[in-house]
Amino acid sequence: MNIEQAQIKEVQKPGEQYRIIVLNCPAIAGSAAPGQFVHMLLPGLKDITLRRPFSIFKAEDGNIAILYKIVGRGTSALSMLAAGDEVDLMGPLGKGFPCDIAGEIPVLVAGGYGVAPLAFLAKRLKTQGVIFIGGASAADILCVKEFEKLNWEIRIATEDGSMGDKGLVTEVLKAWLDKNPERRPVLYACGPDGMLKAVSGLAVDRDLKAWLSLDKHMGCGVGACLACVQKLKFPDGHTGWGRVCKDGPVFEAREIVWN
Amino acid sequence: MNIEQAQIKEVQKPGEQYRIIVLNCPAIAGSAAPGQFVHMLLPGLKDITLRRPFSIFKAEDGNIAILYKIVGRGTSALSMLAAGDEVDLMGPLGKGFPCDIAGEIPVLVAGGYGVAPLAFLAKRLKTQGVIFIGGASAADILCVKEFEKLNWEIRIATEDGSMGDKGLVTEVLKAWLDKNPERRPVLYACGPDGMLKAVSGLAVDRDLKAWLSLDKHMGCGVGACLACVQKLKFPDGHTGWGRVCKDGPVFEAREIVWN
Amino acid sequence: MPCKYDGNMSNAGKNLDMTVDLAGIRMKNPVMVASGTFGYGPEYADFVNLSELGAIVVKGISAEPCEGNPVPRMVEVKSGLVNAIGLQNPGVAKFIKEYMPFLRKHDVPVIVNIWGKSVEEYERVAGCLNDVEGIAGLEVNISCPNIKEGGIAFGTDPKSAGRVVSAVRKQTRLTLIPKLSPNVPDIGVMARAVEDAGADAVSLINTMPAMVIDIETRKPVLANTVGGLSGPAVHPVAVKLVWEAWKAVKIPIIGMGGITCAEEAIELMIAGASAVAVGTANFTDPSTASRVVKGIREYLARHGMACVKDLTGSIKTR
Amino acid sequence: MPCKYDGNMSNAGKNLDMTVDLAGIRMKNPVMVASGTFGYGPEYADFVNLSELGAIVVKGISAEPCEGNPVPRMVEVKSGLVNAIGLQNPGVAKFIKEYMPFLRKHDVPVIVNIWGKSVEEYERVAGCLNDVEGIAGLEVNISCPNIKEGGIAFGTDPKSAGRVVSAVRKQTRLTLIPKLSPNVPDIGVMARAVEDAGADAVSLINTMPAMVIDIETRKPVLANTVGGLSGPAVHPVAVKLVWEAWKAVKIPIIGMGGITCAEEAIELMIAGASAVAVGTANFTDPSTASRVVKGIREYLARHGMACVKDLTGSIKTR
Ligand SMILES: Cc1cc2nc3c(=O)[nH]c(=O)nc-3n(C[C@H](O)[C@H](O)[C@H](O)COP(=O)(O)OP(=O)(O)OC[C@H]3O[C@@H](n4cnc5c(N)ncnc54)[C@H](O)[C@@H]3O)c2cc1C
Ligand SMILES: Cc1cc2nc3c(=O)[nH]c(=O)nc-3n(C[C@H](O)[C@H](O)[C@H](O)COP(=O)(O)OP(=O)(O)OC[C@H]3O[C@@H](n4cnc5c(N)ncnc54)[C@H](O)[C@@H]3O)c2cc1C
Ligand SMILES: Cc1cc2nc3c(=O)[nH]c(=O)nc-3n(C[C@H](O)[C@H](O)[C@H](O)COP(=O)(O)O)c2cc1C
Ligand SMILES: Cc1cc2nc3c(=O)[nH]c(=O)nc-3n(C[C@H](O)[C@H](O)[C@H](O)COP(=O)(O)O)c2cc1C
Ligand code: FES
Ligand code: FES
Repeated sequence: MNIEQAQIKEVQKPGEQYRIIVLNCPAIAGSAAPGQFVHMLLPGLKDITLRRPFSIFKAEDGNIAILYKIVGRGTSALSMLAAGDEVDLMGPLGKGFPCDIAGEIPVLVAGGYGVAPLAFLAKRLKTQGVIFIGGASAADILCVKEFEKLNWEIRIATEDGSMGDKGLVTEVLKAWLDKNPERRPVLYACGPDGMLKAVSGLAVDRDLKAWLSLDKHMGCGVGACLACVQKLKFPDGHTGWGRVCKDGPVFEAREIVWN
Repeated sequence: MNIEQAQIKEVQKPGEQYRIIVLNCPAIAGSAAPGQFVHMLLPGLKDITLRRPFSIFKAEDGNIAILYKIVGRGTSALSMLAAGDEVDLMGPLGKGFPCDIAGEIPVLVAGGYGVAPLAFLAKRLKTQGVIFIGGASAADILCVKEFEKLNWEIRIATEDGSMGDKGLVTEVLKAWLDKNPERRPVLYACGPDGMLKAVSGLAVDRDLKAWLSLDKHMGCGVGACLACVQKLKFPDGHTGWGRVCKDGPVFEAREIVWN
Repeated sequence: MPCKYDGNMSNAGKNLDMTVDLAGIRMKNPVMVASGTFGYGPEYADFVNLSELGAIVVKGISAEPCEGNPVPRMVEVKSGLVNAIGLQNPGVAKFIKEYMPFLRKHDVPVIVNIWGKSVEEYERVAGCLNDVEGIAGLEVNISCPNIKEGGIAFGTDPKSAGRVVSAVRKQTRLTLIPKLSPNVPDIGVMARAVEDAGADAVSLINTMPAMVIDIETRKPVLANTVGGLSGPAVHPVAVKLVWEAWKAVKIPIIGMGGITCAEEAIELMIAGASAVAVGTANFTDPSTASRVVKGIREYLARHGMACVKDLTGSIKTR
Repeated sequence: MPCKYDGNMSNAGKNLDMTVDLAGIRMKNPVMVASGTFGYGPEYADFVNLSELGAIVVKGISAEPCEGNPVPRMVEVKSGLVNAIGLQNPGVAKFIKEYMPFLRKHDVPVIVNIWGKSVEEYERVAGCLNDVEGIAGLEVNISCPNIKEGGIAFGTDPKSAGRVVSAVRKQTRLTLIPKLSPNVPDIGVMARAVEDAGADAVSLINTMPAMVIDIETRKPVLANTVGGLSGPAVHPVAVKLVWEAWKAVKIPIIGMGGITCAEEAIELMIAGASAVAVGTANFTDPSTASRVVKGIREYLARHGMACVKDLTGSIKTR
């Protein structure tokens, strides 16, 4: 785990509200695993106290990329930066997705920017699989090309029907699971809590493993402040808090106690 | 008095620590008088609460210029701005120098960036006069060309002797006053308190008028907060506070009660 | 809350009821300017249309003229400033003569902020203002951290606060608004004490005792050594105290502390304030109060609310 | 004070005496990390050389395990954050078993922050820590705004504070450091109360009671409704309170509140602190404490001072 001053090498705009930035940070890039995140401090914004967490979207050649949505103060400020500017990164943080699946087919489920860690995961997995990408509208469907390049099967769902199937991505997933009962996939999902909960339900019903990456507001990012906690059920049966930043952000569906 | 979003048209660097910026603000430029100031809010610096006052250095064609020294947070941030950027200006504020002198010769005394309002004054005065420019070192002697263009007599003093006479500008002024007892000048001065106090002493001793522009840390800039007060002696003899921003920044030597 | 609705959709909500009746003071809108940050009115008149303000609270006035503190009196800190003006003012007689004629010309309620070093001084200044035309209310400062006697000493002890308020109550028929200090363990106790003593409304918060040292000289930056912190830094403290006070009393609350935009004003109203006051932000941007009014309109329109009054205390606690 | 000496001239002052003896705790330098912002040590060990810290103050520990508050527990505000973690912790037994072996491996004094809901609970947790190897001191939190019982209730009343401290004093031979609330009219009274009750040093400030409301939902952002404000926003308040406490007591003071750079630490020391603690800034930049140490060195060198101790209370009041 490192702190690096990372220079922005490139900024892409995959949609009105979305940006991809490529950051030079060799130490972080060299040790990043899918599902891990970086904790970013924005320069110049003297009244911002907290870093912002972003999943690692790509890691290669000493660079990482992140894919983010502009939603508030920090991400707006980030969107003003250009190639050459620097940000301060801590990372790679957290426990990522388990990558060693033997024989099973990976099925990925993404909601909005949740596709970012899953695109990284797909690159690192040895097996090709199916990716379900969901969003409110066509503008929220990202990274289709990345998965095409990897020859993955791609299913898209939008709530307004502007791209792919109309409806929730988890409904499309459910239909697929029902149609392919013989395939025993491992599920990987990242997206809003509602989506994760639905994926979790589908997995538990069918006795499938599901690795879910949670999105919680963070303080320290390293397990010290206890801001990001999620209620979990431990193997011994009792419940308690887990730290999304340190014990996660990835948890198996059965570990999570939804509220 | 106006609030204007002023665009920076040009930035000059007359010295390592000094900058001149030209700002487009037609309403302010159109009504500015020598000795008045603008109160500047820097953009983007979300943790800066107070505006910063700067004397108007030039005002023509819808633009004003200010000449400033980088001394702290605000001026450092200002020095990062470039042509095209905008700042928020209130102005013109304060009571400037009286400009109607009949027959008398104007003698101007500047310390460091205190030359800024005096250069503006020289342009607006109908009579040519003498300018004494003082500073710690040659790097602090500014605007010599401006006064040359106006055909003013220029006397320079630096504390380290790197330019002009070695010593305090007020010593050079004193020598000049002593040598020219027949010339009954009106004094105008802007610079650090110590310099102003010395000018004041010379003026009172010789029964000359001296208009001094004070530099006090300000809050509102319009007379509301009472942060910028200076002890004054009023015509009726009793003393009390005057607001540098509203009742000044220019006061006659005899009005000021030095502490 | 970060700032968003800053009066950009300026046509929004033209038919909304923005009026507030603050214990008898009828205001066009709930946004006033706070004592000590707006002078006596004329100072900002070139920059602000005074008749568009909910009310003007003038700089603190005492029975006799007061010199205030030596300079420096103000220093900027992160997200705020610390001041120790020391309540400089021309005294009540000169205030009435010099500023009331100007203020009466504008269609805006005038609230006079008063203070004293003893109960008797509070009584005296209140008495002098009683028959002056054009005054809507008295804000009684029992919480100024910048003077040695009086001020905050009254504002941190419920009994003393009650005594000052009862005494002023006997002198005045004007809307009586004690201004409370944030610097107490339980604001509810203080608010109830002044309510019981006859207050019509209550103002909070005043500045928080603070200090800045110049590490190069090792001297306090302010001539008065200590001062009061105001500005964005104190806003979350103000929200909490307004909410506590709102739970404790029935009289209306004027909320202030760190307002720079509509969101922060709305937050204070949701917490329980019937009106709000903009202080330090006037120095940064004199149009703050009018931006806040526009932003509240937009918010009400967007939320389908007809009356600004409905915001007050509309907090949903779990 | 704005930030300037941020460890750029890193060779400055190598021969300076940076050590501090804080009521028996011998520290390499006066810069510790504050309770609740640094976990129990291991969390930041990848980013910070723990042995370079003046001391580590661990997250608050109670006699029994504690769940803490529901989420959200933290929200960013201008120049700071508001938290309501609610003192979640594994309880003293598990703390000793899980974290003390790790902490003992490092050459850094460990101060354990303790709290309870009753005097008896404070006694119990102190008692459990008495014979544990590797603990240098107890910081007794009587000022947490985030729990219903105990905490701040003890910290705003001098008598209750004295009772807690006397009780803990009887249980412990460790350096005893009550942690005070900023939320009182007179910090001097509180500091004297705990000094008289047997405290060896005093820590201040804890967070300030605060609240943030989401104006879109009109709900408090924090699940606990209210929380504690920390970070740059509170720094000028901390300086003032440290100075007041320094005038009131003889025992050493650990100053904290809003430190992000050496200047702010130096300011607290000049006001009277013998040591300082970095809290919220650890989240922004885990190297803050080490930057502060370097910056203090540079300052001492530039001012021709040989010992960091000489900074303490070196304020020149006019
Ligand atoms: C492990 C992890 C990985 C992530 N990866 C990505 C990614 O790859 N791409 C991406 O775009 N985003 C990602 N996020 C989310 C991202 O961190 C946030 O969108 C970002 O921090 C928002 O910052 P902001 O300053 O723009 O928004 P803010 O202004 O901080 O707030 C954004 C929204 O959150 C709300 N909010 C603020 N504080 C809280 C709180 N304490 N509790 C609840 N709500 C709050 C605000 O009201 C607002 O609606 C990730 C988050 C986590 C935890
Ligand atoms: C009427 C007027 C006209 C001016 N004209 C010019 C001009 O033409 N050109 C120019 O360069 N400057 C001018 N100044 C000065 C200018 O306003 C300051 O240099 C500027 O505000 C500094 O801002 P800063 O943020 O860079 O410095 P800051 O960081 O605010 O502080 C700079 C210095 O002032 C000290 N300081 C801060 N607050 C106080 C206080 N309350 N009391 C005492 N000292 C304090 C700081 O310690 C520091 O040393 C003028 C000032 C006035 C009042
Ligand atoms: C420079 C200054 C002067 C003030 N003078 C007074 C005063 O005379 N009487 C008073 O009751 N409050 C006074 N206050 C307090 C404000 O009215 C207000 O309560 C406080 O500043 C918090 O609001 P803010 O954060 O919006 O500034 C003053 C505040 C400032 C900054
Ligand atoms: C997330 C968080 C958790 C905290 N937990 C504790 C705690 O358990 N015990 C305690 O005494 N203080 C606790 N504090 C208070 C800090 O130790 C410190 O006193 C306060 O934050 C002021 O310092 P700062 O502004 O540098 O953060 C906590 C502060 C924060 C921000
Ligand atoms: S963000 Fe601090 S513990 Fe997870
Ligand atoms: S700066 Fe406010 S009165 Fe002069």
